Amino acid sequence: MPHRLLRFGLSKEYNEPRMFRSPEQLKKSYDVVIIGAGGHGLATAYYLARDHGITDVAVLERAYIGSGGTGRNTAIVRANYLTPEGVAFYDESIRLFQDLSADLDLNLFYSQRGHFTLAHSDASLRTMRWRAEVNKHLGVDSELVDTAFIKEKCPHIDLSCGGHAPVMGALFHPPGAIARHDAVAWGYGRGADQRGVEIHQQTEVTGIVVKGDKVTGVQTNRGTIETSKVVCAVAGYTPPILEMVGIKTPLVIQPLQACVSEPLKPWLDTIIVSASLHLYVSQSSRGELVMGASLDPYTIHSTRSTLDFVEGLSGHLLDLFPFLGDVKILRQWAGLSDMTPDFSPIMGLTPVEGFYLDAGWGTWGFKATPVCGKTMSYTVSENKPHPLIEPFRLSRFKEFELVGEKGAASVGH
Amino acid sequence: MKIMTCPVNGPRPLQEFVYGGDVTEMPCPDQVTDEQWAAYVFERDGAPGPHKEWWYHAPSGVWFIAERDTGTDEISNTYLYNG
Amino acid sequence: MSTTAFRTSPLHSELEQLSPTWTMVAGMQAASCLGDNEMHLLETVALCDLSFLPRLGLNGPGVTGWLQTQDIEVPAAMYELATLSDGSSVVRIGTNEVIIEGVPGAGTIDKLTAALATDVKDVFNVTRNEASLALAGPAAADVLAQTCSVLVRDLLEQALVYTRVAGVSAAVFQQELNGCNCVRLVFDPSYGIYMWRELLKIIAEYGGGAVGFACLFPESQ
Amino acid sequence: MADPIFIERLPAAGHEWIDRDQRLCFSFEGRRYGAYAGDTISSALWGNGVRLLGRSFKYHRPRGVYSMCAHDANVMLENGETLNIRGDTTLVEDGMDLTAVNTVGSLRYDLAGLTDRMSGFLPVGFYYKAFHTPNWMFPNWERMIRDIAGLGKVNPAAEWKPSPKGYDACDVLIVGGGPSGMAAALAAGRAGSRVVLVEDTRCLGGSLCYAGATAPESVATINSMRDEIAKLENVEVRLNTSVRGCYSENWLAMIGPGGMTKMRATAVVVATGAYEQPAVFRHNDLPGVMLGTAAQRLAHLYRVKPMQRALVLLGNDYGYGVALDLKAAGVEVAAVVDLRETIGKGELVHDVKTAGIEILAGQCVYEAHPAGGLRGIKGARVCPVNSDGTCISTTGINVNCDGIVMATGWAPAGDLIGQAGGRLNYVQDAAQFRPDELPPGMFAAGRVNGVFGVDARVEDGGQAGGQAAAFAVGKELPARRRPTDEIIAPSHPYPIVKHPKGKAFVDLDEDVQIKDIVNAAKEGYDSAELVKRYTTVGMGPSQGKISNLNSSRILAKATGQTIGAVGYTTFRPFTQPTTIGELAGRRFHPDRRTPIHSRHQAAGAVFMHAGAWLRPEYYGPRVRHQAIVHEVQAVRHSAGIIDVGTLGKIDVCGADAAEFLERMYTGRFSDLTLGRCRYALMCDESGVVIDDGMSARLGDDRFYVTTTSSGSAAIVREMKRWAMIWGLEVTIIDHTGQFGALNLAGPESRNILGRLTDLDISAGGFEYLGFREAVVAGVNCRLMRVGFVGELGYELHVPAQHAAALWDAVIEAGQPEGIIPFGVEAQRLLRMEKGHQIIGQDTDGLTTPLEAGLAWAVKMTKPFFIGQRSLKIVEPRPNVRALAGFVMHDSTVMPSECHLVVDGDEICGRVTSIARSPTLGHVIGMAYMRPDQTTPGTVIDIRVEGRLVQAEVAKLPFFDPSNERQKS
Repeated sequence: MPHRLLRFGLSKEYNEPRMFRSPEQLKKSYDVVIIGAGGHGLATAYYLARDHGITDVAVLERAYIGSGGTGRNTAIVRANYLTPEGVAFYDESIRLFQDLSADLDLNLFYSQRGHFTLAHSDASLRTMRWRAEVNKHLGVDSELVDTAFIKEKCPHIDLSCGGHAPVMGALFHPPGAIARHDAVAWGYGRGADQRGVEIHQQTEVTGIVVKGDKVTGVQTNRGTIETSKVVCAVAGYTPPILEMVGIKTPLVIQPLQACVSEPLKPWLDTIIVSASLHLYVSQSSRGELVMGASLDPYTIHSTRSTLDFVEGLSGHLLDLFPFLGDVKILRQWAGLSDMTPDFSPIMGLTPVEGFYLDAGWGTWGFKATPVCGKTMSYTVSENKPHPLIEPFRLSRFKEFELVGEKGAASVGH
Repeated sequence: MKIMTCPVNGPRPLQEFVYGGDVTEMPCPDQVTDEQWAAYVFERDGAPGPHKEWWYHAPSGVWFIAERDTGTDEISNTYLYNG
Repeated sequence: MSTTAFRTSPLHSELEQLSPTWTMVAGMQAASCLGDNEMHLLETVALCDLSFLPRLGLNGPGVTGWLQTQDIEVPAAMYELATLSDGSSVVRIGTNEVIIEGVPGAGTIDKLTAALATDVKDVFNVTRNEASLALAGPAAADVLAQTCSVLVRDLLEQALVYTRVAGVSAAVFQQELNGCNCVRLVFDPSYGIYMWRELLKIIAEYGGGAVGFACLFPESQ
Repeated sequence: MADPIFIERLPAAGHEWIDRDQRLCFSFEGRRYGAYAGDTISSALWGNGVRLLGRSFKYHRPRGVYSMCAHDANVMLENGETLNIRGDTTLVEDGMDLTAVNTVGSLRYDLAGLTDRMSGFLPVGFYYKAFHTPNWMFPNWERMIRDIAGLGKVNPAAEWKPSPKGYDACDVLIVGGGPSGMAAALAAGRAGSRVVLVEDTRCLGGSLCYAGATAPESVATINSMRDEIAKLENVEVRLNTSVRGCYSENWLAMIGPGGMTKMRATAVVVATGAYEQPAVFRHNDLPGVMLGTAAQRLAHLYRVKPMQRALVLLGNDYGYGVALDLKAAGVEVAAVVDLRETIGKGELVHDVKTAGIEILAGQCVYEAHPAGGLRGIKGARVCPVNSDGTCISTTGINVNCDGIVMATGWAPAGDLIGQAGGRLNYVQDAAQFRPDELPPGMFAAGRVNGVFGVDARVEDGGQAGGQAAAFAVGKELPARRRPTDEIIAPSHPYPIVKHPKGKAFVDLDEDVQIKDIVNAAKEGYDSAELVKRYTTVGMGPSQGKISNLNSSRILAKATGQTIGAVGYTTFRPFTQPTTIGELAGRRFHPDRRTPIHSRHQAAGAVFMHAGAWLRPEYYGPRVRHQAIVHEVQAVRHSAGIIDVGTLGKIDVCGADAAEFLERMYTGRFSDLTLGRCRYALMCDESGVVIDDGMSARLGDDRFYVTTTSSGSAAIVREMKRWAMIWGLEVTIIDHTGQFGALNLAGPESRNILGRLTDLDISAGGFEYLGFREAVVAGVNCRLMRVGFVGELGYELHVPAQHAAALWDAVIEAGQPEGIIPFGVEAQRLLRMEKGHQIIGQDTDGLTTPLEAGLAWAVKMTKPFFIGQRSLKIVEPRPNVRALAGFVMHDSTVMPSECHLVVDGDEICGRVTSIARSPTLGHVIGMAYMRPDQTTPGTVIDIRVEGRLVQAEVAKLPFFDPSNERQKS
């Protein structure tokens, strides 16, 4: 047993320090106000404090820490994207993830499993090779593998896919990992809190004060705060915030659903994704199968569940793993995805001075958490976009310079 | 399951329909700046609230307009497009 | 221009395996009988290929008017089925769109096709080579309920609905054939074999099976 | 083999669920046991004196019967085939061979039981606080943790069985066949509604089936109501059926004997009853400690004596009834411990007194005394307690017993209400949550609605049924008033007693203890959702049915809030774990076949999946490569025929047809003359290439256009929408599935076609890019002279039912020239030799026509086409990439499609198509590259498996640059 656990057995009292304070009230002003205490917001606060010495920061959260996309995604981390811009960005994220448990001194259960994106047609096989080649060119470990290799790493898979669109190969991405998503937010929260950042839960932003083209304050259900810098990191809840500052974007919100099975003894060691089956599945360290599918087909700002989703997902799961018919699903849920036309995020400065946007997280937000914190904190403190996120600027749309990641979406949306 | 009422085919489960996005007016291409055109092509009204949307009943091939609140998912009205 | 070649049902290859009695109907080899168990199957649920029934689609602003000149009254209401003197049926599936389905021996469709040969203003011929099936027998409703969210008891008399059956867009309506209540399915022929096989699987669980058309159209024999 | 162990049951009783005429035999953990038909696995084992039925998830503590209705996950079994079988509710089948899940070694000697001893070192969230340093050690730790965690083992050999799935609809769906549900069914049924009443057990009656002394009249009540219901034809009862989820607009997922039913109900009455909630004290999880209703179920339904000597811990009068039931079942009741200081005056209390059972008021069970290494209990310590759960003294008295029965309160089974968007509020005086706002068309009745007396439940159900029936027909709802309820079953506000040594379990699934919740709150996880996520309370297989309420109580106390303020975590489907097989149903996979499919099969085609379509990739028996070369050569030297029936085929008719195409496509069509066809390219509004095909003019007001196979549905859809928006007089007719199509290509194709038609197809009579309608082989046919594969060729389109006949005729006619069918692969190769792009392969999601070498097909001078305005924005800019052809003379290392074109560190583009040309004898391909690289002769680097190979940029097309062959 790790020595770190001894302290629990040996002391009568439970003396664990508090993870994050809950400040009585809001101060009159802050240097920086971050909207959203999810992974992105808290990571931004953490790096602002740690790397840029900006500690007079308030993180405002409408509900509780990690209540948005952070706690609703399927916790997959990967960098096998299609565009050089995307690959460089997510690769940095993985690098940060790999040391994050030590960095935050919290076990995030960052578990490198290896990530397979199955190809069921020669067309998707081509896209997989394209991704593999771009990845390798930029030093990211990805390879196009044949069915024998898949079978070796995932012995129980039915590559014939029940006779419907057999698997022809896959993009294999060894660094692909899963992590305990909530803990990522908790760890960043604690780290930020320890450095003086205030986290205010149950605090809803009701307005943003803009004078001229400058942000001057934020109105909340607990009073108004003065500030010259606001970071919007609320992913699926972004559009209403943007209305407060009058910024138009291509963002549309679509629910993304997921479900979890009862815990099983380990049998699936890799992460399996199939774009044409609209399916991704991995097995958590608790033993549950964590499963997701493609986006719901239309805009709705609600996290309701649908039966179609779990019916369709079950069918597709059986295409690949026909023996799971008796395995039971315990629970399904949904999160809100803020989709962009090119499946790349929208990050950085905006037409409103002092208003920084971290949005467009669609279905790829969790895996970007650390690098978003890094790059957004830089962008806020320097008031200029970090080189890694420059391509993701909001203005790329009016400039017709999209960053086409559609081909790398984990699931064909 | 969500039910949508097609003006022609009546109430049907949502799986029979294809979502066609918001109803937007295309600006006259020669009378807008590049930026205005880009805004038409890319920008969307992503906020929750009442929207006018295109929906298509796939089995019968009928396009129609639905007035739907994207926050509550309530459909207040559906009707055929008329100019 | 005139067609002399034979038509082939989208289900021909499936029927062939059931060693049917072939009967030529309106230029198509149709399976009239698939064995001597058919009447018994009709008492549970039976599946029958009716793709041989000739079908003609008309589209365009001039359709209703032109059909009147051909002494055919199209029902004003959408999806309402009317039966013509020769047993063919006509249905309006759009403001400007109509489908006519013949029965063995009926002449309406040939007559109209001939009339169309001379280009008619604002009337466009729509090829209707659909796969056309009948689910016959008491358990037909249960079989439909396993594949379609529109239930038989929701189906009105003399009206068709466009919906999804086993994931495929289809026109569904009720029809009494030879005193047997049938659920008719008409859909894109490229899905014919898929649909035929899936329905047969389900029907088998009810002790039903495939039948030839003669038990639904005895007079055509 | 030894005879199975079988212990006789209590004397037969009227309402028992076992059939004593049918003896079954099954084995558990290697031992054989007898059972009666109707026994569940748990009842049979318990009845045979087995107390150790399972092990817990985290500490592997011994567990036994707790709720006896799978509201806990104590009894989870596997048989090699099926895993995580719920012992409480699964019927014994003869010959079953069962073992408990999640044991190391055996259930009895579970090595993992050690974790319980070390639990002091493994507090809440311990795994977040260790194992991650040093980093490299974590994988080993994780492996260990994964092996310990997890319940059942999947059996990779298990076969998939299709499970039926059906749709249904009714006016009023009533969930729960207890007294309130039955009353609701009667009321709604009498009002004329089409009613479906679902009950998840084997018979109607709900809790009345085992109510015993708590409701002496119950059996009579059930029988009379059941007979009344049977008289109503419009009321359908479905037993052994449970509602697993409620989705928008009363769309409910029900699982029953016939698989899943998807029920649309106009109105729903939720009469799901209540989950009895356990008390929390040290060792409250050990075998022998169980809920009052569990003891009642054992005694009344299965006639199993729950224990020999019981201590009854209660917080409501209901518990007194339970005590009487135990006594009636021959159990010696050591004492009744009433958490309340002042005990009730009810009948039951009086009966207990007269029965001479000792009542200890204002007392609690401070701890249970384990027996036989935690495999049971031998007694308990009883101490005086305050209403807030603090012990006044912990000396107390010791009571010997082998069972502790808990009757301390309830939580409404409000899952469906929550899922449907309803709210529950905490009602102080009843000390439990109760439905407050219900979504339209949903009504609650009975215990879920906080109504407990039998008569009150019947009255409440009747009212709910009446309202539901009214709602179903859009009538105004009759008023509803709460029945007066002789409450015998309120909840105790805090049946929770701390113990310095811990092991007081809140959540048995997850082994979460009181201190875990308290400590989590201390650490800052101080909201219901955070506590759940950090401690995993309520995350186990029973999803908190008997743990969420106590967890909220403890959190409220720890944070000084009211329970109402703490609230509860979101309700989500499913109400009970639901198998993937049931959800998947039959797994429909619609696939499409062209009308010529059977001919391809006969010709030995190897099929590929192209979207939903099955298409011949190539024809056997030759191996893939040889077959493709063979087919290519046939087309180049003689003639070949390919089925192109998957193409989208659309008639565009009407006065404005030409204008419509002008707007939809980038090219010009107004000047397309009768009997001609032309390449048609389509962009989206951002100027990105999305589809292409041919467009032919059939008449002034009629065009025929083809689209890509994958694009057809979407193109038809968009055409219909734009036609409407533009208000043009045009009709879109989708003939895609209605038409078959084939392409006859090769130098001999004219001769072959000539034998089948009277049409003048001479070079002059039917020129390249000509279009004709004529009879071919006795079929009305649309002919296009196209050159996709770069040879003299004719695309023939005919009604689907005639396609096979046409195909046969062409093959027949082509025999002298040795015509053969060719597949998709050969066609790809042929078109590449001609430098023709395939949209989707040689373009991607951001490609403009300008980059793809398709500028020639774009008429920027037209007044308008979709995408034009956007192209005007990007047109002036230099392209960042361009598609060009290349050849490789040394092809020892041959690139594949999507290998990168690089220049040092720069990615210039990628190979989109490549193949060894049988015709030219060397490798040819197309690739995106920097525009400055596209001049023929330029040498480009392509990275292949880490090394760079050189290719020489070449002019397109590679083959027959003057197009003589296709124009011939």
